Amino acid sequence: MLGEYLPILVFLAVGFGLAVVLLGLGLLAGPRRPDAEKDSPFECGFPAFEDSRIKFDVRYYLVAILFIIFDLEIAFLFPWAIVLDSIGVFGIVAMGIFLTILIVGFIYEWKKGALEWE
Amino acid sequence: MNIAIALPEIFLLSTICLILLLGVFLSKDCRMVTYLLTQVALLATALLAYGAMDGQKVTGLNGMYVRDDLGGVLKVSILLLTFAVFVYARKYLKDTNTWIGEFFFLALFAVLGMLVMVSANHLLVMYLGLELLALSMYALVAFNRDDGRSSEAAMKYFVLGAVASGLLLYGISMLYGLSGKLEFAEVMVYVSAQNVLENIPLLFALVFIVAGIAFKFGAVPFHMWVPDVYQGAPTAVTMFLGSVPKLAALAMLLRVLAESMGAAQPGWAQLLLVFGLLSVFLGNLIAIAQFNLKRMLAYSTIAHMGFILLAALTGTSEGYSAALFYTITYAMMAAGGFAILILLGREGFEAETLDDLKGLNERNPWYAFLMMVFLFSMAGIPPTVGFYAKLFVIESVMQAGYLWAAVFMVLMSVIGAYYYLRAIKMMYFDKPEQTAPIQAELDFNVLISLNGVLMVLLGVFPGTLMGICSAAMVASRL
Amino acid sequence: MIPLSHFLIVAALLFAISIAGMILNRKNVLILLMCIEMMLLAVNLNFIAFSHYLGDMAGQVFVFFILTVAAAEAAIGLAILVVLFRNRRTINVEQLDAMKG
Amino acid sequence: MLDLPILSLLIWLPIIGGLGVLIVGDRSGAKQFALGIALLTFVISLPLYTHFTPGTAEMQFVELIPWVEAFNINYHLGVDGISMPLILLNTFITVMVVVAGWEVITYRISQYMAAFLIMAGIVNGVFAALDAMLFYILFEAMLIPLFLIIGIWGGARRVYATIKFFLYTFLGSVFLLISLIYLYQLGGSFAVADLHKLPIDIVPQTLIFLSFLLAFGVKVPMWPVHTWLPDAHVEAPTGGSVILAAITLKVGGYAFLRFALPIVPDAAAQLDWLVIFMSLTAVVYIGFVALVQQDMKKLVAYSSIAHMGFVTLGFFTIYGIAKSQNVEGAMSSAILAIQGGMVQMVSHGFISGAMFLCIGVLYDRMHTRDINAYGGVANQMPTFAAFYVLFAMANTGLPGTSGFVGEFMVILASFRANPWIAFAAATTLIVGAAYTLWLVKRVMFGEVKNAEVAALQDIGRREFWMLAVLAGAVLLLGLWPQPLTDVMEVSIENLLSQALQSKLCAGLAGGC
Amino acid sequence: MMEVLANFFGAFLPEWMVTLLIILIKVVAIVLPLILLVAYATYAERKIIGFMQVRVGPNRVGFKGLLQPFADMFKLIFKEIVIPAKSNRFLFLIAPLLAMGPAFAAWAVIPFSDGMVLADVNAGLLFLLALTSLGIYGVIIAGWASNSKYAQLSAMRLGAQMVSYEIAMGFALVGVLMAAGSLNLGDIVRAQSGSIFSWFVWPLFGLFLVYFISGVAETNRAPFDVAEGESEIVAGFHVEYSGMAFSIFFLAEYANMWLIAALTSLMFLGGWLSPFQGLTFLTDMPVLGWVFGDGIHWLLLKASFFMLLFFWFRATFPRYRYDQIMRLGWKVLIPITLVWIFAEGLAIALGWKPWL
Repeated sequence: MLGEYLPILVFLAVGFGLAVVLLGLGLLAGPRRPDAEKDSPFECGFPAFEDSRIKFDVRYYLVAILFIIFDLEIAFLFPWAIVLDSIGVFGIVAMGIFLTILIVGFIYEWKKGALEWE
Repeated sequence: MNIAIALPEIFLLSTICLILLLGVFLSKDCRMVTYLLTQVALLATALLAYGAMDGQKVTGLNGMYVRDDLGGVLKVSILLLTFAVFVYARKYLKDTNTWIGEFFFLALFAVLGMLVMVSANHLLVMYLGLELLALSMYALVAFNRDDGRSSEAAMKYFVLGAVASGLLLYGISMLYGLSGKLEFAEVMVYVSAQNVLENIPLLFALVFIVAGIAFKFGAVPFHMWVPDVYQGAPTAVTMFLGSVPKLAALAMLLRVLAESMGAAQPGWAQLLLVFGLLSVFLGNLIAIAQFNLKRMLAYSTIAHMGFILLAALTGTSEGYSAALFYTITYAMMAAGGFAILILLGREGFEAETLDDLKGLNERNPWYAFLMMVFLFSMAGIPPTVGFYAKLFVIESVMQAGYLWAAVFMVLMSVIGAYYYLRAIKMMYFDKPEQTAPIQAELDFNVLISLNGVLMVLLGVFPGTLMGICSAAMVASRL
Repeated sequence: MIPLSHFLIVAALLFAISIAGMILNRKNVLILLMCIEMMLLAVNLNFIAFSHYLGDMAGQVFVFFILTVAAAEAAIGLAILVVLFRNRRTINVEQLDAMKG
Repeated sequence: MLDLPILSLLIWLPIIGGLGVLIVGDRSGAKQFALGIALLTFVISLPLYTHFTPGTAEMQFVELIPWVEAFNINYHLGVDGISMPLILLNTFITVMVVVAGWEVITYRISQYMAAFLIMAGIVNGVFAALDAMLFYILFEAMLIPLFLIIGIWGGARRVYATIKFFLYTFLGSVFLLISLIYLYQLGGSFAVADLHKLPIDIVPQTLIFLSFLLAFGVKVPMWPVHTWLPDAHVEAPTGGSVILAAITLKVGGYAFLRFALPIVPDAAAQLDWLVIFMSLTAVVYIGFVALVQQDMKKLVAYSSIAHMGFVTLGFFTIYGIAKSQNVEGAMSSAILAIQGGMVQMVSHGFISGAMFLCIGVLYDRMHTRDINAYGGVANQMPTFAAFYVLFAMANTGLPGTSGFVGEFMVILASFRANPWIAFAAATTLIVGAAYTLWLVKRVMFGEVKNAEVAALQDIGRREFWMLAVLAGAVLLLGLWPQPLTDVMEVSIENLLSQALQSKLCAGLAGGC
Repeated sequence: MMEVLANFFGAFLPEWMVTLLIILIKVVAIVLPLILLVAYATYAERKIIGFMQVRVGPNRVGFKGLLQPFADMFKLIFKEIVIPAKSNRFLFLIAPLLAMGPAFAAWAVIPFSDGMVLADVNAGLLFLLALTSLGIYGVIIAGWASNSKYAQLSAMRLGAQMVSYEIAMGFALVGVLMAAGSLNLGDIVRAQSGSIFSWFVWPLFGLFLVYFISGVAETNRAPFDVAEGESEIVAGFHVEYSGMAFSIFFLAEYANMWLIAALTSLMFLGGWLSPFQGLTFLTDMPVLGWVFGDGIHWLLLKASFFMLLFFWFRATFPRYRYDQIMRLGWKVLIPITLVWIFAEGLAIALGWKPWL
């Protein structure tokens, strides 16, 4: 069974390998002339005002958390969807309850403004 | 598939969802509505849980859930205590201008987690209940977003709590690997067939599980979080944290250790003995050095948890009911004690040091009396119920043959009496540093008075509660 | 076929490393959070290995739930971290010592 | 027999009355109310004596209600000849104390009165309890009001004193708790009567005896665990000192009779030398310590310790007597010893109470207890001086006062056991006379020491009657102790029959 | 054919090497056409958008500019790879690999035709979901390693955007799964066989839209390309990248586009299935029957159609504002999918599954 995954491994290796080869090619073939101006971070023609490690809006973090939660709900939905045929109405009702709770949470965060980006 | 056995939990969850939605759709002025609804929900759930107590032990939901009298007693206690804690907390939240619905939602979810723990009949369900409780608790401790101590406490609590559940899980995974089962009854079948003291892998698993449980109790050497969390968390949260979850922790201990691994008692009893004695010793000793009342109560909690562990280690029905009795009464007195602390605060001022207690008798003799009752009860002085709790525990410990442990425990409670006395001294013998009047609303006053009087009443008539505890153990075949 | 003990040893090593990481790390709270995740993953490995060798699905279901809880835990942990940083301007473990006694 | 549950009334009337006083609060009428309760309690306690049947060792006025069934704890009350006088003493002294605080206490008067009333109820319960756990609970509960009395209304170092007092006694009593639980596990009952019959091996007996010794010894207090007493006395308000000296010390002595001797007689017999040594040390050494005190209260406190030494001496000489004499003579001598101890307890209740009240009278006027601050008081307060001298004499054991009777009986009995013990005990008469008379001389007689003394007013009506009643009691008991000793006789015989019989397993027909 | 190869190599190589070699050959057989497709996608894009904007597009290199992609490639190879001074060198160079690896490896489980799949794994869809999520690492690491605030800002935005749309995408997939009952992509396609009306696009039309829109957003294409918004944050997370390093991101992006296009075709439009399925008079024709019948060409066609949509969107729609993007993801797409799943569950509960 696990043997099916060997090609995937190989493919992954090839994918990365290809990228490495291409990158290596670029590094070998391209010129390399470092220069203080060129190597400084991109700015619109003047020295940077501030450190590039700027602080981020906490909402990015919020999105990340919401993503984790929802993604996991999806992870629960996947196996459920596969065996839908064999678990019958009970399974559907159970998942309905599960999703209802999820939706309650969703409404809550919506109303609380977690999804606003204004 | 017997869904009805989870009726209180289902009802509570539905109400929480309802309150959650109401909370966001109603305007800010209507927060009283959600508060009242919360309280009604708690009482109704308690009623449901009470109604489900019929002396039977019924399992359901594919053997994952159990309904028995032990669960019923614990659930009713949890719900009623939470009711009281919410009444107390309301004043705090108003005083500190932090009254937003989240406190109640989070606490309700914690309660739900506790109920699940209480009724779990399967290690997975136990774990989920535990985490629901713990996650809500982490958030509650960090509730005061602008307070550095609050967030620091939450961080410590979180890290150590996560480690504890990691330990617990590792133990559970080993147990699963050994027995191939997760349901308590089936684990029991496996464990009963083993000689625990010679089955090294089982002992190994046991150590991890006991460590995880001991952490939830805050027993030494897993007590590091207790003082910081008690001190750093907002007082209302400390009150909640310091009272109600102890019942859930006991439920976990009883279900996991006593019920499913009762046959391994010689194994875990030794661990509990060490943890319990260390807790009683260090908790009482370090509490003496504290000047922050919350911190002092934290160490005293550690000591009290030591008592509970020692009661539970006996492995006898009597010991378990002693532990149950102790936990219920301790949760009551702890809630009362912290409520007085909340009472001392006012808008813009939080009472938390021993000095804030000074002259309480002059400011308000009744509150001083109540606080004295709580403190004496914690110290275990008759005629308060704390005495019977200790008596019950010591009796069962001696019955189990740990005479020297009993002697040690009573010696330590003498040390414990010292710092409680110091607090009483502050209230009665010192001049007040603050003269602001102490005010509370009627519901607060009624409940705190009831709480205090109950401490004495139960101390004078402990028979009923003891009977309930013993009967619960019998009904749950512990 | 890889014997069960190999998985258990790896899991135990992971677990031990995460504990050690937690004890040795005195600088960054984030590392603590990572250690916690690793700890749970070690447990998951245990469960999956047992589940596979016992031929019992319960272990894998358990892993599912552990993962979920771990995610929720990470969410809350990070939230607390954000609040902590906002209040303290540091996430250095050694500087989290406001409370003593 | 009256049908009323007198003992319950004696316990609950003052307690509920005390709570009532609390509710009345610091308004006018609180004092009167408290006094009313105290008097009523005293009156209710009188039938205990008048309706007492002296000819039997059975418990009387018995009340038995199941209480905590899980532990087989009962609300079991009853009195015999040993406990009945002590209850009377308590109700009587409580009236005195309430009167003593009448004008003196200005701060939180209702709480003060309530504390004393509640205390009285609890102490009545302690004396009446026939269930060991009930006894223990009340024994501990006693600490709470006393803790507050000393702590709130006490002197400068009251906090230190009261915490020390609390912890000492608490430490002692937790061992009692352990022992009681152990006994419960042996016999399955907390009833005192059952415990008396329980056969126990020598090793547990010894351990139990030691824990009893610690618990009750602290209470009595015996040397060397007496150190809390001077502190507590000095810092306590007058009423507190009176209660401490007159009542709570008696609890310790009473508990020896009720628990230590009958429950673990073999251990007691084996270790009687220890108790006797401690008692003698208290009598002799503490007497010398009293001699050098500058503080009047401290002096009286030390003298209390010395006098309580007599009590324990009396109780524990019975084994020496039993060993040294034939059975017939031993019995009567042993009865004498215990009777002596009991009389000494009652008399000390009166005398020390009176002494502290006297000191209180002076302190209220001068606000100092330093002996050096006084001198020639008799010139200004002749009536008071008369009382003072009388009580001082009683304290030294002057024949004709109650102090003489108890000491004499104990010395007489102990002479039968061992003349040297009697001799050592008798020295106290000399030492006691020395420190008391010296005290009287320095305070009362001589020139008027200073302006403050010169300005002293003699005692008022309230104080006069208070002291007069006590003086009457002291003289009555001294001249006619018969009524007291008679009621005890049979109970003490019964007690001795248990205390002198081995309870070792081997000694019993059925074994353990 | 493979047996022949296996026999040939088996003569002088150990068995595991043979297996490996055969896999390698298959992989190369997928990768090479893929690269070509990617290369010509860029060409096509320029041509098509040029056409839409009434320009000619590239037309110099080769016939009608057909060799343009190769010219670009060579140019990029010989460009300098600037590594900013304060950047984290290791992460800076690793990031493009992390972007490209998953974009290519995902193809391992794509069935090009019945049985024509490299790895016929049961959890194919899960694997895809995992790999598409991995792409975000490349973005975030690139943004962070560059040590440039524009890059970092863009990386954060893109990260948030990608995870947001991934949820909608996941829910849409759940709908597909409920209908197909399998995680295996081949099975999903086979579940749609019958006729053109058996394709999931009909009953799951809402999910189909959500999925494709999310796909567009996932690949960071117009109109969801604020992360590269030239007017605000210059060139996005890869502003500091140049030369080959940049072109790897570029390659990954187009490979991902192809992937989304192929997946949409597989899951909603029946993959390799012919739209004329069931019309036996067409499929039974001698030579044309091969054309009208099922086969890889249908997949290619369908995927190309979606590629066209990608280009078309770019030419047509103005760029969304960032808050609009997030709102669309969270407040429109996710509720739609949730409702759809509820409805679908209801339908299944009521026994309408055969119709699905």
